[in-house]
Amino acid sequence: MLHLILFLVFGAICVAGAVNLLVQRHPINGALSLVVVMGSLAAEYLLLGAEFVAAVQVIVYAGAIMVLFVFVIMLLNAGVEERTTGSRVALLFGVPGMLIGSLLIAWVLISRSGTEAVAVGALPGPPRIMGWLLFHEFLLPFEVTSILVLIAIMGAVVLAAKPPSTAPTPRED
Amino acid sequence: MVPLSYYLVLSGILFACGVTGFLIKRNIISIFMSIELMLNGVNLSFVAFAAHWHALSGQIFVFFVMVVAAAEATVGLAIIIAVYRTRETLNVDQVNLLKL
Amino acid sequence: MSIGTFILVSVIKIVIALFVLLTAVAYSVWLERKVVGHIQNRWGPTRVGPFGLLQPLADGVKFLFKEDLTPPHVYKPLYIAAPMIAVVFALTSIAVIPIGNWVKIGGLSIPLQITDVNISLLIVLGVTSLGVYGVALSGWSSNNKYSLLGGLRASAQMVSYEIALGLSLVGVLIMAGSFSLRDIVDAQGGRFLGFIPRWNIFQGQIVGFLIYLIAAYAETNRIPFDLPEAETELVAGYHTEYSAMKFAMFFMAEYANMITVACLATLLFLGGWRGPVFGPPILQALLPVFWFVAKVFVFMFIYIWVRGTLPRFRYDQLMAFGWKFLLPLAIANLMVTALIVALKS
Amino acid sequence: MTANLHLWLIPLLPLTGAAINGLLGKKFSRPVVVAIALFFCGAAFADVLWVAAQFAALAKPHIEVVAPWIRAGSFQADFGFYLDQLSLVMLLVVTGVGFLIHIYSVGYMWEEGGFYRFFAYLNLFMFFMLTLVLASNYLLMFVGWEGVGLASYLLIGFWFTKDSAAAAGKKAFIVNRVGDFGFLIALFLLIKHFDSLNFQTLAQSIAPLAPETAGAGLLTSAALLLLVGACGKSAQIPLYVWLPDAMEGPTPVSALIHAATMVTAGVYMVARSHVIFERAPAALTVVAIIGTLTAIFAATIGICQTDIKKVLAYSTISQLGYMFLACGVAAFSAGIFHLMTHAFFKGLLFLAAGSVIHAVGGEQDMRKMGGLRTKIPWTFWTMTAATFAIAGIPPFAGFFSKDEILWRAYQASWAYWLIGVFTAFLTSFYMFRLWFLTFFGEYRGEQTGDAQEEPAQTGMSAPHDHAHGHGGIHESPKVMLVPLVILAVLSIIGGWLGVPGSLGGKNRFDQFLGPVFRSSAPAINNSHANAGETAPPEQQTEGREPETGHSTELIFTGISVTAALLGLYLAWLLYQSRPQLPQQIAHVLGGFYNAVANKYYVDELYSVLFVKPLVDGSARLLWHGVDQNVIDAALNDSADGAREVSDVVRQMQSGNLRSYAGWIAAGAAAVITYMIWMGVK
Repeated sequence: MLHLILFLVFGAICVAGAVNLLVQRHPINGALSLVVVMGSLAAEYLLLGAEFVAAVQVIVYAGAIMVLFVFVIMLLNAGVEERTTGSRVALLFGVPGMLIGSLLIAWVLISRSGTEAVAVGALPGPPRIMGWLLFHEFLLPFEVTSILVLIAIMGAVVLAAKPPSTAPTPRED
Repeated sequence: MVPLSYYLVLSGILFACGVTGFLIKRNIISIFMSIELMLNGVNLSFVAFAAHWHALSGQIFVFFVMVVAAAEATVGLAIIIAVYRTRETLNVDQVNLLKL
Repeated sequence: MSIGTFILVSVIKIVIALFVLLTAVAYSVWLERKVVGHIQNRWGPTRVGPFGLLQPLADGVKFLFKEDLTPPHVYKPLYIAAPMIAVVFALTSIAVIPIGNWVKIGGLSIPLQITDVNISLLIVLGVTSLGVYGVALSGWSSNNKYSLLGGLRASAQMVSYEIALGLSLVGVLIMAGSFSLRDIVDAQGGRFLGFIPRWNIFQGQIVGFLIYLIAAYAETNRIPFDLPEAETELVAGYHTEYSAMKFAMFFMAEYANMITVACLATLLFLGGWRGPVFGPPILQALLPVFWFVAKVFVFMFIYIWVRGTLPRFRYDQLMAFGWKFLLPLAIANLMVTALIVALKS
Repeated sequence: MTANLHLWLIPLLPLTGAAINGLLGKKFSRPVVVAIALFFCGAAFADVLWVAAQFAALAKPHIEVVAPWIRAGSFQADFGFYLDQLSLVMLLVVTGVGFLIHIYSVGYMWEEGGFYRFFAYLNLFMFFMLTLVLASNYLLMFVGWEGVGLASYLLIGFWFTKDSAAAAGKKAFIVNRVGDFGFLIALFLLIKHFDSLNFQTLAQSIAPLAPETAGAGLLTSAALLLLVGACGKSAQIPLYVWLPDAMEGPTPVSALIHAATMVTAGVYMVARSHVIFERAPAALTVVAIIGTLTAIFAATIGICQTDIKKVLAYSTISQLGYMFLACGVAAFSAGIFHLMTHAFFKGLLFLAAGSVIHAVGGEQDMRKMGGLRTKIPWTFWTMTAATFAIAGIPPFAGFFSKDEILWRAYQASWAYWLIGVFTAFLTSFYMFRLWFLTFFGEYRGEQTGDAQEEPAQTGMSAPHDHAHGHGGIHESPKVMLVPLVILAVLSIIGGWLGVPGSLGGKNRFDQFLGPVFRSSAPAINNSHANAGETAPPEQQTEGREPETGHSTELIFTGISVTAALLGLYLAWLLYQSRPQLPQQIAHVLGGFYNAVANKYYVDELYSVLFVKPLVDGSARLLWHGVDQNVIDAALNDSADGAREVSDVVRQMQSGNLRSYAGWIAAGAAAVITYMIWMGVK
């Protein structure tokens, strides 16, 4: 019971944040609402017994990635987005398609899936076991992702580095 | 006790919100955040299934998703900065030179 | 214990913890002013009460009654929310920090800790990493170039140093094999060679400890890493536009963070509340707490000491130091530790 | 089969030389090029000699499979090398004569442009020729076969800036293709019926078969098709037309490829396929007839030619005719014998002719020569040896081989013999005509040989190869004379290998090659096929020869010698003592003379029969009809269609991110709908 209540509460917060992300016109509000979504998702993970995932969700997503977003928003001083009408396709095809798809899926989920419940903390994922899995069964993906991250770092450095010709970097001090 | 389908519906809603955001947002950064939203929705279903089938691999996959998301965020934001530096706009409707 | 008593106990503990923490914050401010004063050959606060002991109280009153003015052209919601975010996250992280062993009060044994989750360390890290939003948002929302720069610097610097910080902790985690702070402290029990306690700092984690210390200073925007609020460059950084209680919140957040970091360092590297325990039961119950507080005090003192003596980094120096020196060092430390542990087992 | 001779080394050496010279030669100085070419060619020769030394100890045939090549189902053709008496003889001839001609070329081509190119081609030719000779199956043989075709094409067109040379090269190539077509079909036949191209397996599977005396069967058709290929390569009727034109190439090339080695590949191939031919009497007859006709036909043409090289070319064709005649009467060893001797004296003749041309400064018209006897003695004497050899005057090499052939031909049918003898007479006539015209009488050419010159300088940027010392007629340099002398010696003594029994010899050559051919000869009245292997050669020879004894053979020998001497006398009469006679004769004969002088208008005939229809047909029907209206049209229309469609479709690529997202979403919706629908069903 408690579980259900908590689920509903955090789920509501989630959806609220997501919708807010849609309606907010200023990116920074969007970012914050996304942070809210992530926080409540972490709570959901806790409810599902995935404490470690929850923690990582908070640290990596909310604590690092979103900070990066906020940082960029501040850096570019992104203002309120103007409502240009660049693409009719998105509205004519995209939104209906999205609606149809999601409705269908929802219907299938409701109709097909039985009501077998997920217990609170049904599967405690102790970090020890996760680490074991990561370094045994999923070793290859793990290493590959590490390489991916390395590449991403280099790519970011290359991309964001100011071309010397356009603007000479001013001295910091 | 919460039925599995609830979690799935929730993740579906999040994903749909992400798609919608991608479709209706004009600001590149917002669009990017919508992508993150979709990823989160997927993650939720991953964890839910992991709890449902008592298989930890679902949670492992969440990690991989997160790592990929982090990489994507770094590169993507760098690209955004580069775009802004050259086009001086963040509106995707005005960044449309890549066409025939 | 029943759910009722659980809630009751929890509430009591929370109230106590909050009270203690806020007092500690207030008096660490006082301590700082005193120590820095003496370092600079001044007296520091002396007027209010003996040795100016009541100074914090007076400051609090002053903050409370000052006019809380909101400059025009600020983005109000965030402008108001930012300090709250900062202080809330700063205070939250104390919830999982154990300050002593279990104590028995009237039959039920209570951990000296608001709640004991087995990933408490991660929670602390997460919460503190969320703390950056307060700084960043305040800097951005107050629509002021100095504040914006401060906010940018804060967020960049915190994200950068968080990595080194986390990596420096992994060594300890490997040795303890758990995320629970309590387990980590338990893992540091006993002593070798008869007299040297098995604290991680003595178990080869000295490098990790130093990395942690430096990164922690950067995380809390303290000198020598206080770029976000560098008076000489940005008037007061991200909280330039803030006054009265909001400003006080930032202040509290900063010092609360300092305390949290100090507690963490104590728990992770200095064996937490471990120390010579003797005497009657009541003393045996209180001594660990005393040891803990003593160690934390030492850390606070070092904080202030450093602030009083070190100059400020340049921003590029800061970044270069964090990415090009601290991070590789942390990785190396992690590798060595892992290797040793692997060879031992 | 125990001993490993590393036969693959033999072809590989020249290939290496060709590769080095061909790829890097441009940078090299001429001495370096020469060194490389000669070294690798000589190394091949040395290797062959070594192999020959080992040969006696070998089990025959000696087969070495180097690497698998094609293995499809039960069919398999490998990079295998097949060494027996036959291929050994060929090896010795090819590498030996080839090496000598390499040396000769150094002097002859020294002033040419594209020096390195020439030697690269020459080495390449050696490689392919040796592959052809050594191949252990028809497929690899075919590779060599085509390869020599290519090499000859390249070398004929060596002065490719000269139209006639290029045209000649193309002609040779195309005419050869006709022959190869037959060859290929023969191979397909063999694969289909015997599922193998290996000489050994084929021999084993064919040997038991009875000769197809009544009616033409599989073997006959295969044999005939092989014969077509052989005709193409060895310039037999009707495919001989390319060889005279091939004289556009440098003289050493004519000597090596179009006299000594390549053109004899056809004979070799027929001999190699003797198992098949022996069981197809009809095909054998055809071979014999073709050989005979070609022999006399070419000989008659040769009489009227004035270009020294053309004369030699036609004599080559007619000599090849002799070889085919030999094969046709199942006297393969005789054919190979003549092949060898012919390689000697004909190679020598060409080289000497080249030396003559060299001497008179590029003049090729015999009417402008004469009286060179004293001026270039070395060339004269060597040429003399060769001439006597080809004329079949004892004891020169040609005599023995030709006599052997004639004798065996007589045993088959007196007609062959008659024509053969007459051809022998013609041969000696036109050869001595050449001899007299060139070396005796007065010198009829201008002092400066600029009239119509060796194609060297025309078109080629390089200085004319005989530009040096045009003051007068001069002997060729040593490097050219040495091969002449060696070959002269060979063409004198070369025949003594096969002195027939009638002259008190025991025809060692025939015995040597015996095992190859006799082993599989179908025994009379269908007794089991390979009795020959056990029985000693002599007895076998007796068994195969009819009871006509040595006396008759001697008589015939006498006759053929007489014919040769008659030709000599006639030539002396017409071109030495009474030089004005030929014109009168030409007048008397009139039209016939013209026909002969114009090579019976065969080229014209072919161009009317085949070339024109082909060209017109391909131009009208294939080019304008099929190519332009069908293929090109289809391509263009499809391309236009694609462009129009994409013009419409590319509107989707608006460059707007959100539009793309919209498409993606729509597509995803479609996929989901489909999946769910399928799931529901």
